[in-house]
Amino acid sequence: MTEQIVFFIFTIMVLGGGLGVVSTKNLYYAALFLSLSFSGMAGYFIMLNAGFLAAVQIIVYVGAIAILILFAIMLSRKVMTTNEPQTNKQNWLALIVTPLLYLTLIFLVVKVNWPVSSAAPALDVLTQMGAQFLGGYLIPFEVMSVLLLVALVGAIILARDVEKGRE
Amino acid sequence: MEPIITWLANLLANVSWWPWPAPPSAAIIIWVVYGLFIAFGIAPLAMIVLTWLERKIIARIQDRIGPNMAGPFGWLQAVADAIKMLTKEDTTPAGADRIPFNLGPGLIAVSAVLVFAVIPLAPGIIGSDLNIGIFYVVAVGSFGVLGTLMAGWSSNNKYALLGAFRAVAQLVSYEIPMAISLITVAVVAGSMSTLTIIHNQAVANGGWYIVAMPITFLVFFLAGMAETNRSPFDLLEADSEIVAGFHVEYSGMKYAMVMIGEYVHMLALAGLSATIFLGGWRGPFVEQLYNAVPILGGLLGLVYFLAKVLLFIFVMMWFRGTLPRFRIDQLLDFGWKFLTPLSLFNLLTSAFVVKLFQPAGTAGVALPAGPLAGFGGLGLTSALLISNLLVAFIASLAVRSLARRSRGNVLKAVAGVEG
Amino acid sequence: MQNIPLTWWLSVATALFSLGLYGALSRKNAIAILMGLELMLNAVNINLVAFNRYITPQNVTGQVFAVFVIAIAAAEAAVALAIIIAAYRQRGTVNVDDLDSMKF
Amino acid sequence: MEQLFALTPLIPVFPLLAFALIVLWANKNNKLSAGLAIGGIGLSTLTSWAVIAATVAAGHEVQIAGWSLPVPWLPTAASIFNTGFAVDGFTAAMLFMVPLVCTLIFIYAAEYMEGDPRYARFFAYVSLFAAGMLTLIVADNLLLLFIAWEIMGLCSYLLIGFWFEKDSAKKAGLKAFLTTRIGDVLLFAGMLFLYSRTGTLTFREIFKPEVLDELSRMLIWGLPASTVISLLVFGGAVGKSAQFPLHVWLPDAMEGPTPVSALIHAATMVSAGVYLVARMLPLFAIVPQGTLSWVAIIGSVTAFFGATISIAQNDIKRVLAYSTISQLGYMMIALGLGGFLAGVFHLLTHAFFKALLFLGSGSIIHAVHHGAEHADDHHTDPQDMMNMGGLYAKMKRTSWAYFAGTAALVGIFPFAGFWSKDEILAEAWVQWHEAGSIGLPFWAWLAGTLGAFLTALYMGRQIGLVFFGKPRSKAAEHAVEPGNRMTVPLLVLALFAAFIGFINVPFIANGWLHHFAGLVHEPAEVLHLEAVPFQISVALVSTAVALLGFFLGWGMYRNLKAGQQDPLARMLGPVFTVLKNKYYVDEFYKFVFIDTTVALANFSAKFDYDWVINPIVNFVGNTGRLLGELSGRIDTVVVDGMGVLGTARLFKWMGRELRLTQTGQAQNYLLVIALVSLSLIAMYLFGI
Repeated sequence: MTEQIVFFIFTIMVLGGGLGVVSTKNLYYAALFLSLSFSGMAGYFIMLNAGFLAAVQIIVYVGAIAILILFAIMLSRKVMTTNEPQTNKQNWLALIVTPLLYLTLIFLVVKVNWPVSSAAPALDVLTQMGAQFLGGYLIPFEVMSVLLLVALVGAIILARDVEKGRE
Repeated sequence: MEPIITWLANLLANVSWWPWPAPPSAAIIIWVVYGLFIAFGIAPLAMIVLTWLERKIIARIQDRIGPNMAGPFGWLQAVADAIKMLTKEDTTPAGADRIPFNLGPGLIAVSAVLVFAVIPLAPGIIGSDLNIGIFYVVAVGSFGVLGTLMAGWSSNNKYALLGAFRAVAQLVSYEIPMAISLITVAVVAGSMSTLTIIHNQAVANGGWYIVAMPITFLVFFLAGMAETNRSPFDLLEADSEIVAGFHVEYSGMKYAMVMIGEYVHMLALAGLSATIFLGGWRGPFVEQLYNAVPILGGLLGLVYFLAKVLLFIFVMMWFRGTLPRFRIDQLLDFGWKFLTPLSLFNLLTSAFVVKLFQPAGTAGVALPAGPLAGFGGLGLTSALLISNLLVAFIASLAVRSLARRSRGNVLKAVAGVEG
Repeated sequence: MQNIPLTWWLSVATALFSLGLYGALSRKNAIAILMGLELMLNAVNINLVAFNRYITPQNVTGQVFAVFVIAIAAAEAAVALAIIIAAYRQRGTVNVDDLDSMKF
Repeated sequence: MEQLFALTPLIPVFPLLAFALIVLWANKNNKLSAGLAIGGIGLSTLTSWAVIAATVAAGHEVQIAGWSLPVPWLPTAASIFNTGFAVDGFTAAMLFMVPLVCTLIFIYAAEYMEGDPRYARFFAYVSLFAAGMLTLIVADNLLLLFIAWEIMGLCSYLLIGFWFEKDSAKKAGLKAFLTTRIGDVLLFAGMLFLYSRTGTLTFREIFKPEVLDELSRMLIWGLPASTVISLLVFGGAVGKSAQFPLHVWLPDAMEGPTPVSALIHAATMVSAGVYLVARMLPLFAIVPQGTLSWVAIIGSVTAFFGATISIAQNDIKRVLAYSTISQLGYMMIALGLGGFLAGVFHLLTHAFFKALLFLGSGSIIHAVHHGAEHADDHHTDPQDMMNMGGLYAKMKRTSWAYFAGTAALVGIFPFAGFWSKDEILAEAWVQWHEAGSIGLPFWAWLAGTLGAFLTALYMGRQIGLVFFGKPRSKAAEHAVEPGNRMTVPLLVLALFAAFIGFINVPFIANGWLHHFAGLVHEPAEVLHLEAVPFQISVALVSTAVALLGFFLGWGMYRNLKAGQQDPLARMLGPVFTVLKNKYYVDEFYKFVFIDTTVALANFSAKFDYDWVINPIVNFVGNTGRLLGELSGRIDTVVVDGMGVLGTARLFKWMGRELRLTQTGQAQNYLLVIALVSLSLIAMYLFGI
């Protein structure tokens, strides 16, 4: 019972946040809703025995991505604060397609007989993850680090002020 | 904590005048509510005490007396200030976004208070022993950034916005060396749980980490100061440049919340530093006393802990009293070009040393003992100290050559102007 | 944990995914589209972790994958925002409708 | 004491650290660089002693089975590849020799290299080299050994070509690198075979009886796997240890500074090949009459043939270089006959006395060079023995040290070489008598004894030419003894050259080294490792031969006058010319390999350009052009008019219509993707 209540609270955060992101006209609010949604997701992860992931979620999504998005919104605030409609011409089509997709997927979710296991959750999540990162998934892990480095360098080069770079 | 809850549950079950027996969960709820009460009650109290302390200390540093009229040593001055703040008119600027404007200060204060969940105050007293303890600290710190940003943007004031910009640049930059130095600690301790970290700082296990890892401590403490916006890193509220930064539009209780956030953050940083680097509640006789008479041992531990916390708080105030403020480019240079590489390099050498001294164990896979594992905790401590000093030496050489080069450039430029 | 069936998590993830998709499809502003994409990635993460918890609770492969997804999302966000800032600086707009010089 | 073993991984670290510090930081300060290098290797020496002490204290089991520290290093799909360190009796014996000799040479070099513009760099290179050698010794697997092996190859290249302003030095470095490369490739191939067959490269695991047994039964190219692999490994050793036919690089390597010659080309690096063979001996021996015979044959040939060349050389260092080749041949003889300890023992003693001789020759060259400068004479070659003479009176310390080294090399009782060389000859002798017929052991014994005679002859010749008689040039007249930093290491080494043999004298402690290091391969159960009893007849024969040879050489050359013809040349005539030109092996290689390759390349070029390929190409091209012109006509009329242009018009029309779907808006595309996936899922769900 308690768990269900907690689940619903987080669901309201996640889905309400998500709804806010796609429906509000003010992008600044959208970003705040986004971080609300991310925080709810961290709660989900705690419920799902993934405490480490919850912390990562907060650090990366709330602490970095949402902040970056807010920052970008602030930097381009001249074009952000408009009263024009924020949706494009295919809005009506999207409004038809996405609910349909949702319904199909829900149908799928309900129809499939998931092989749920009743085993107790792992206790040593952290050590297992560490062993997997430096064991079986070593190469993806290293590739990921290279990817992040490349993204870092690329982002700096892209966002650098070209005029200043020339002097 | 278990014994306390059991005791509470027994007490509740045996209340004679209450017709229905209380369920066991009631004890937990009472305990949690009590904890919340303490956590959020201490925050304003801490702010009152610390403002008074700060004014006195800064005054002494500046050869003044400081508040001395209201009450003995002027300590009622802080209470008076608090009352004034509570009774002031709470204004909201006309163009402000109301909801984020009101949420921001709360988020700042809450993010600071949340840190205390993983700081053990005394043996046996901890909010929650998370196995990702110090990682959690970094995570909740993110909410503070968000709060600052909300406050700065929604004030609809250019100074506040500038403050928010600076906040993002500074807080996000300094999160990195701080996280890396915490990772260094986690590597050395082999765990992120604060309890394990304190356990590993027993003398038999190698002693306080500040001895083993002075560089890590320095990086952590400096980055932490920047995270708390303390002088000399108080750029986002620099009153002489951007009035008061992101909280220029706040008044009354909301201003008090921002202030509470700042001071509790300071307290949290001091508490964390004490926990991670000075062994937390560790001190002579604590454990012996705790094993004999738990309550006395706990109290003694609390005293040691508070003493260490006050030491760090004093150091922070001392910094504020003596150092001028950074310029924003210097600040970012310092973070990205000095602290971050230093902490990375330090992480590398520390990990290497730990690998040498690591005893055999299992972490998902079986780990063999390091070749020098026979030397034990003290060997690890001394080797880490040596490697830290080595890193410091190399860093000082690098800084020296860089400084010479830039001084040379300046001299050249000056000569060019004169010539 | 058995109080909450797996399908609930999956339904929430699906709903979040659809919301994100709608955002990515219908918004004009590049940053808003990016936010929609982030929502979709997060929906995937919920799925991964929920499957991990319910179907193979004894190992943590799902969480490992979630970490990879998060890392890639971070890289993607950084590059995307850099592109948006650059586009804003050069064109003065972040509307994707106006950024169509690749057309024809 | 057990804990001291944990220091093993640190042994190679100190010189490596010294290398890094010199290269990165101290390269502007000569004194500091030399100090760092000497300090690094000195620390290694002390650490090695601690490890040796632990090995001695640990007793028989550890000396045989060894202490090891596996480090899981490379997780592969199926297993984890372990690298790591190991110490057993054999390793400990090597650990006594290598760092000590290195330290002495470093101290010597600190004075010898003075005034060189690349002084610091020299010490960086030799430190890296020492790190490589020490890693090689303490490695517990072939891969780590191979890495160290290659580091040494690189250092050897850098150090031989150290004075790269000289064209000959540059070429010698390149030659050494390329020649040893042939061996390295063979060794690498052997390693790959071994790993693919056994899944491990750790020595202890390869030498388990069951693994060896399996290796001897598996076939590669119709031969037992162990034979193929050990032949390939032996190929590596032939390259590194300068055995015939890959010996050609070693004499040329004398272009490097003399401490390098002593360090690399006498004491340590060339013995790496012997070390490798000794280490891998069970694999060689598992199939009887297999690779071991080849080791013995190559060893015998090299031992005899190196000694013959040596008697006709005039360059003081070249004499020693060919002597080294010949002595390495002796070690290979011992190993090839299964005499593990005899080879190892000779390896140890040889390192000491050959390092001594090289350093002594360096001291002489240094002195003569000084003398030449003093006499303002820049044409005399300070390395040519014909320009020396009568140096005994001027350089007492060097002379006595040199005499000790010579006595050890020639094998005079009771110097080190006597014991070690005799054990090898005794091994061959005993095997010959056991076999009862004239076979490989007899020929090995004969080659060894003749080689011993020749060794004595060329050393007598050298001593006579260098130290006795009257000075044959101004330079030699003005030669002076160098300073303490050069002479003290010489004296220390002389002490070892004289007495190191006693660690394995049969009469003392029953051959102590034999019990300490000789039983390392016992667990593999394929070698017969018992000591050979002392053979008085062998000892008498070889001593007689040695004394005869020595006094013959000494007597002939003692009073040689400047400009006089070489007495041996008079006696031997054309044979001497052949020997002086090293059997024309270099010329043979140049003729067979280099000239052939060049000729083939020229031929191919001619073939390509002038004779066959180009004419064909041109013909085809011209034909094609004609055909093309023809079809061009057809094209413009038929294909273009109807086919191409028609199709083009069709596609142009289609493109004009279809390009409207390409809006340039990613969101449109995304919508299409969503629609398509929606319909796909729906099709799946409703089973359409």
